[in-house]
Amino acid sequence: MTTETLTMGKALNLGLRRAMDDDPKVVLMGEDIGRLGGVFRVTDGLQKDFGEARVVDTPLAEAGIVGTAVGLALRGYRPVCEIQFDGFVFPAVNQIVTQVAKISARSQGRMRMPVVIRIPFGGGIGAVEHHSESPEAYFAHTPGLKVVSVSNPVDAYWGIQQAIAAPDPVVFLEPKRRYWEKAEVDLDAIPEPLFRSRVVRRGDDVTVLAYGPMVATALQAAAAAAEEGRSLEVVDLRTLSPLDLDPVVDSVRRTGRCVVVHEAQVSHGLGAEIAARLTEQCFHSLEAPVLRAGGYDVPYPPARNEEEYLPDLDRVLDAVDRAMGF
Amino acid sequence: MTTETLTMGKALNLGLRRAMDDDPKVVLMGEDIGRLGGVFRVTDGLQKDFGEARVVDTPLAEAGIVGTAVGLALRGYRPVCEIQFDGFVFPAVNQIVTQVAKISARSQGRMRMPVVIRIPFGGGIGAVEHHSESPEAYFAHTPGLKVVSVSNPVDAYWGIQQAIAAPDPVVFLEPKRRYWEKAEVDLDAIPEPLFRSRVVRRGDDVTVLAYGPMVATALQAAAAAAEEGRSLEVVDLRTLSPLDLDPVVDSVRRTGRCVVVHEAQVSHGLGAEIAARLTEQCFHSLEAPVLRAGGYDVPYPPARNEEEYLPDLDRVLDAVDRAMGF
Amino acid sequence: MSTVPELVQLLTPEGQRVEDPTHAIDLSADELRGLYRDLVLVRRWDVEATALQRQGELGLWPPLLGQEAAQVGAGHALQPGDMAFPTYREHGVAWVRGVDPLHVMSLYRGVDNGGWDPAETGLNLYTIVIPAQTLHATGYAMGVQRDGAETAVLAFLGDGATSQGELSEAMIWAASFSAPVVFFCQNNQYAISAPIERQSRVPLAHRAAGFGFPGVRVDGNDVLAVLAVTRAALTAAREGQGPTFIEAFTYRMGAHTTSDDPTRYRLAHEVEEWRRRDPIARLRTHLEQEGIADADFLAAVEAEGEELAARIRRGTIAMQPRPAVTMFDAVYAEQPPPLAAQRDEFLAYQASFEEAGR
Amino acid sequence: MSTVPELVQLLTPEGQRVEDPTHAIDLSADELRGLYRDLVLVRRWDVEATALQRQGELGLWPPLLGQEAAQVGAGHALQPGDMAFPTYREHGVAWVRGVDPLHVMSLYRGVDNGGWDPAETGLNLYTIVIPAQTLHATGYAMGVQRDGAETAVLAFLGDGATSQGELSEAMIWAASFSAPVVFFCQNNQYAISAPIERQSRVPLAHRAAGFGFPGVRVDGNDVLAVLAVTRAALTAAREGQGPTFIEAFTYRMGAHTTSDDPTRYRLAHEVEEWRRRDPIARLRTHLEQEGIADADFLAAVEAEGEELAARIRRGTIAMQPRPAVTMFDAVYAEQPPPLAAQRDEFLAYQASFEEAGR
Ligand SMILES: Cc1ncc(C[n+]2csc(CCOP(=O)(O)OP(=O)(O)O)c2C)c(N)n1
Ligand SMILES: Cc1ncc(C[n+]2csc(CCOP(=O)(O)OP(=O)(O)O)c2C)c(N)n1
Ligand SMILES: [Mg+2]
Ligand SMILES: [Mg+2]
Repeated sequence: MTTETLTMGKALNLGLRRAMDDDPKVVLMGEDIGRLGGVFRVTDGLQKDFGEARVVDTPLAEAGIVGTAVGLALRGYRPVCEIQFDGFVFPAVNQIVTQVAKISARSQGRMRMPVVIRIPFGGGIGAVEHHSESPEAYFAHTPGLKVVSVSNPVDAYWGIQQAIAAPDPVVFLEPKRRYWEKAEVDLDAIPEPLFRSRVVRRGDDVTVLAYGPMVATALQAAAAAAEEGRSLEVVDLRTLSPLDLDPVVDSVRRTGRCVVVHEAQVSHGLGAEIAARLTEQCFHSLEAPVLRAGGYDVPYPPARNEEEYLPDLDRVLDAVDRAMGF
Repeated sequence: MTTETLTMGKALNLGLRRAMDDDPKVVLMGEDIGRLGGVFRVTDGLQKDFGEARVVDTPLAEAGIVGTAVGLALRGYRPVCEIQFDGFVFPAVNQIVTQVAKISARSQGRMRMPVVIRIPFGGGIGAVEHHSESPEAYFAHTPGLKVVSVSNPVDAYWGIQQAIAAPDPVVFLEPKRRYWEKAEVDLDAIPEPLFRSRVVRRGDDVTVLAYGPMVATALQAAAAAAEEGRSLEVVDLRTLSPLDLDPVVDSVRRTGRCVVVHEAQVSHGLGAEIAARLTEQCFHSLEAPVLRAGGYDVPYPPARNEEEYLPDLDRVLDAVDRAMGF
Repeated sequence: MSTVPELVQLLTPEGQRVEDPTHAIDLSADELRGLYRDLVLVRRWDVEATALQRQGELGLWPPLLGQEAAQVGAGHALQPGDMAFPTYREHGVAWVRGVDPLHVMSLYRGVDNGGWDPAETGLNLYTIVIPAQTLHATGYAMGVQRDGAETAVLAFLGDGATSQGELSEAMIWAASFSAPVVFFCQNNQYAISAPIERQSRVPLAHRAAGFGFPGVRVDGNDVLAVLAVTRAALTAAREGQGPTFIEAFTYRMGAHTTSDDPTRYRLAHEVEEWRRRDPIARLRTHLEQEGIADADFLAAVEAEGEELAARIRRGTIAMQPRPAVTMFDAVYAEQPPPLAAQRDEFLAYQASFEEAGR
Repeated sequence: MSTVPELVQLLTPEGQRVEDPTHAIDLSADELRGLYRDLVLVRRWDVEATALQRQGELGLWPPLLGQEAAQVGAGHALQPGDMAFPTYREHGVAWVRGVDPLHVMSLYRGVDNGGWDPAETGLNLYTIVIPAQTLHATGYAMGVQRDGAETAVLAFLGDGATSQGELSEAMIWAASFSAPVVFFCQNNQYAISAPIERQSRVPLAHRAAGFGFPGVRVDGNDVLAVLAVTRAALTAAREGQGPTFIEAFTYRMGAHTTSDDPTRYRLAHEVEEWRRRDPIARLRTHLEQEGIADADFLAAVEAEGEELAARIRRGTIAMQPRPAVTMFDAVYAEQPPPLAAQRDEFLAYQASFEEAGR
């Protein structure tokens, strides 16, 4: 067993390195990912070791990055695109939605799209406009894509490798404000499967679902609730499309109450689908409607207001209170 | 009272004409909308009467259409963009999501975006790939946009005028397979407000929500159900963002059961948000979970399979049965 | 800065051979007859497809009428290992690449979205979103570079497509990475109703110089010139000289698609003028004048066309929809459990009708 | 096809005036001193802002260091009724347009996304998504045409921005409609870490010819040349001659933003080389040599810079966040009931903390 204490950023870096070692067809593409090592340094040192043909500093255009990645995939490569910030994925949406997502179905499976689109996402770092978006619902609503988010260095290390190895396109969401958080990573472990959710804290009163940056927040809320004698079960969703709700259904059947937490604006966000499905599957067990704690239905506010926009420990506990009050 | 029997296409045409007569700042922009009158002839004759400066045949690029519309709006114009088909809106998504939707908030309301984006949407016409999409959820999830869909010539005639007169950006979804359906339109009536839903058939057993192309389907289902002694209340949602659920809540509190119908893939579609909200607001009245009849979570299939993909009368009744069986 | 040459032409509309030392081409009589045959057959297919659409057997058909030389010429410039990325109108290229016309018919019948295998035929599936395929072609060419292969890539696009930002991005990528890709633009003068002047006030071939690579303008109704120019560009790409942009100057003689009514936006006399530059007639005249084609040969080609048309008609009419459940099957390589469940529900739902005997 | 001129220069790095009959400019001593003053003041502001960011008073700062002449020159070419569309770095243009620097500071402090009024200042809000504003500028110019106004529009962009498809679309629209818009590209040699060679292997000014309008290349560190070239282009636009693309050849002397570490991707000696072409030093030399500026004047400008810096510092530090509830207020002109309800819930939620005395 080789364990290392890694930040999430470094875990991703090592995961990418290992994926590139394992498969010569893996090619990284993006703005500033080579020389500079990416604005978050996630690809630091990789161009130096793997060369410019495998770590490609691209021109500045997201449609170009994803569109040429499609072509590389058609030629047998496994491109890993970095979108520099969440708010800059939109120029690539046409390629993602009309091409990446549809090519397998279009070709009756003759052509596959093993493309990974890495997106540092979410707020909490005091950034300017377009640098704090949570665009996951757009992708989760798009058949043909898979969408995952990681919440900790262990999942980051394994998840990026699993996403690259997957035969389907994966939108890989990295919670940028957690890049610097550390954990022990066992580099030889047998990883958990990528497209599975996981109970990260046991509890009996309310099930709290979260993913990416909000998992830590949910765990903080659970710790605070415990002090007041309330027991929260926390689930890290991990996979946003496909959803893996089986463990959640089990949990909710037991607790009868559920709160979904995400940074994205709440309307038509992930919480909506989860609430709809859980209600269908747990109708007779639910003692309260599935409630949501999310961003408000407004454009992400200026940085100095983001604390009030983002769900935090208190917002989660407030939703938990409301669920208990039903 | 001047009434005319109009197809939905013609009603839109007259509505656009009247909006252009009323306000010289209204400018139409799009591919093939001038000389040709649009591929669905919705703008037929308008360039002839209003000239090339007000009915602009653009180069072939959707980002260009919407991006220059933003500039025209900043100069005081009221641009109405036509996206030729639903599947071709994606190149414009960057301008729509990062600019059109955010400029009012970005400028603290100093700048407004009275832009209308008309999109013929949905399936049922036997078209090739990318011509049968239902992209409404992407826009409904985007704060700053308003999203409406019309289901009949009367709403089409008034709705397009109201959307153009609105001070906010409106994504205006036209159910292309209903373009040829006719109704009497009273050209002097006082129209219903745009951002309101409407009960279009009274009933007691199950509330069925639909919008755009599916309203007719829901009404057919209600007629068929009536023959079997089952009474469906049908609501035409009309406004997808903001949602106007008050009339629906009243209805569901009475019926205790609800089915949402749309063509878009069901996961993370409009039905998810509606189900989540209704469950919150009607929790103690619901006798069954809010169920959804929608497209499957696959890319829109080839035309000769679309009948099986699209919700139809039987699919709606099936969902109604399931709701009753809870 | 490279200058854009005048229109390259090797065969006048009257069928006269023009000598052009920088675009030399030397074809055997067999090769010339082969080109002629392809031109005639793809036109015959196209006419049949238009008729089938009128009869309700196809959902839609985008005719290539008038663009046969551009497509057949470009198709013949490709080598077996090369890869071409078509739009939705490249039936002539599909033909030359050996794609079974019925695979193209099945797409426009609404049976599938492209039934051939790109890996086998060297022709990517048709791409309808304009011009997404130009980026794919460029990325594919970057893969070719990484493989160290002697392969070139040909990206098709229309004149209208030149306005889409994605094409500019493809050109920028191609230049920046010196990728072995050739952009082949059929300027057929219209994007549905929009005349070329709406997209550009200078010849499209000029566009390339601004991105740092050569642009060539060729008479798109001259199969010899198209072949020569495209072959040269593909060879340059294969040899590591990077991209070229080819503007094939041609004309869409028919409607944009069978849903279109071109009388609304263009005048009959313009069409008539272009009819005099017909790509097939000029090659026939040339072959006849040179004694390469005689009446027997011409008749044999006509007869082959009729056979082909009959086969296409039979095959098309016989085509049945695929079972609807297949819509679930190729969405992913690894089908997620929720989708598998949806598929099961779909099957159960369908079965319920059969049980009910409806 | 128009040819691209060599770099237009009216003032050498050594401060010598170059005569160029096609780009004549005749400025009064006052005007020259005014330009100098603006150059110094915007640099002083920029330095102060960088320092404030280091001290935690700003979230981020993108320095204009080295690009003062490009921005001040372009800004002065505008007439009062004209409209400019900046990126996120055009502090020099904002200054010349009379935008209060504190409005720019509030943006980078995270207080708002742009607090000035574009209608009043003739400067659109900063746009961060590259290069969305170039389409806005073009559409605005189409509005100007419809108004029959004598107004020109200036769209700013960087060298990296030239790779985005939206810029190409803006250029195509501008050409197609002959819109009165000038594209002003500050080629500062880098897009964060990407050197200009990644975006283009030919000078960016060449790009325009392929779209059918003139491209000009100007020494971006020469405020006189920038002013002359931009003024001429804006005049042409105003007179109905359509768009121009200007490449201002300059250098980003600082980091991309305060978050960036340029030592990772460029060499110190390159920066040193460009330091010798400093835009302010050369104008000062010229003014001194011509006897237009004396020590008193120079000292006065320095002093004014210190005052400005102090005012900016005080103002920035004093800036408070706006009440969070304002995030609900300007999303729509007509606030929808569900959002109003969300706003009410938000206020109630906030109030619950106050009640609880937390
Ligand atoms: C992104 C996108 N927008 C719009 C369309 C609709 N459309 C189909 S063909 C066409 C015109 C294309 O013109 P051109 O590129 O000249 O090709 P041609 O049809 O003449 O071969 C348009 C606008 C599309 N397919 N894709
Ligand atoms: C669409 C988009 N993608 C990525 C970014 C992130 N980004 C911000 S500045 C920048 C480099 C811009 O370079 P250039 O256009 O040369 O302007 P400069 O910063 O040098 O002034 C990048 C990649 C962005 N703002 N917008
Ligand atoms: Mg064309
Ligand atoms: Mg730059």
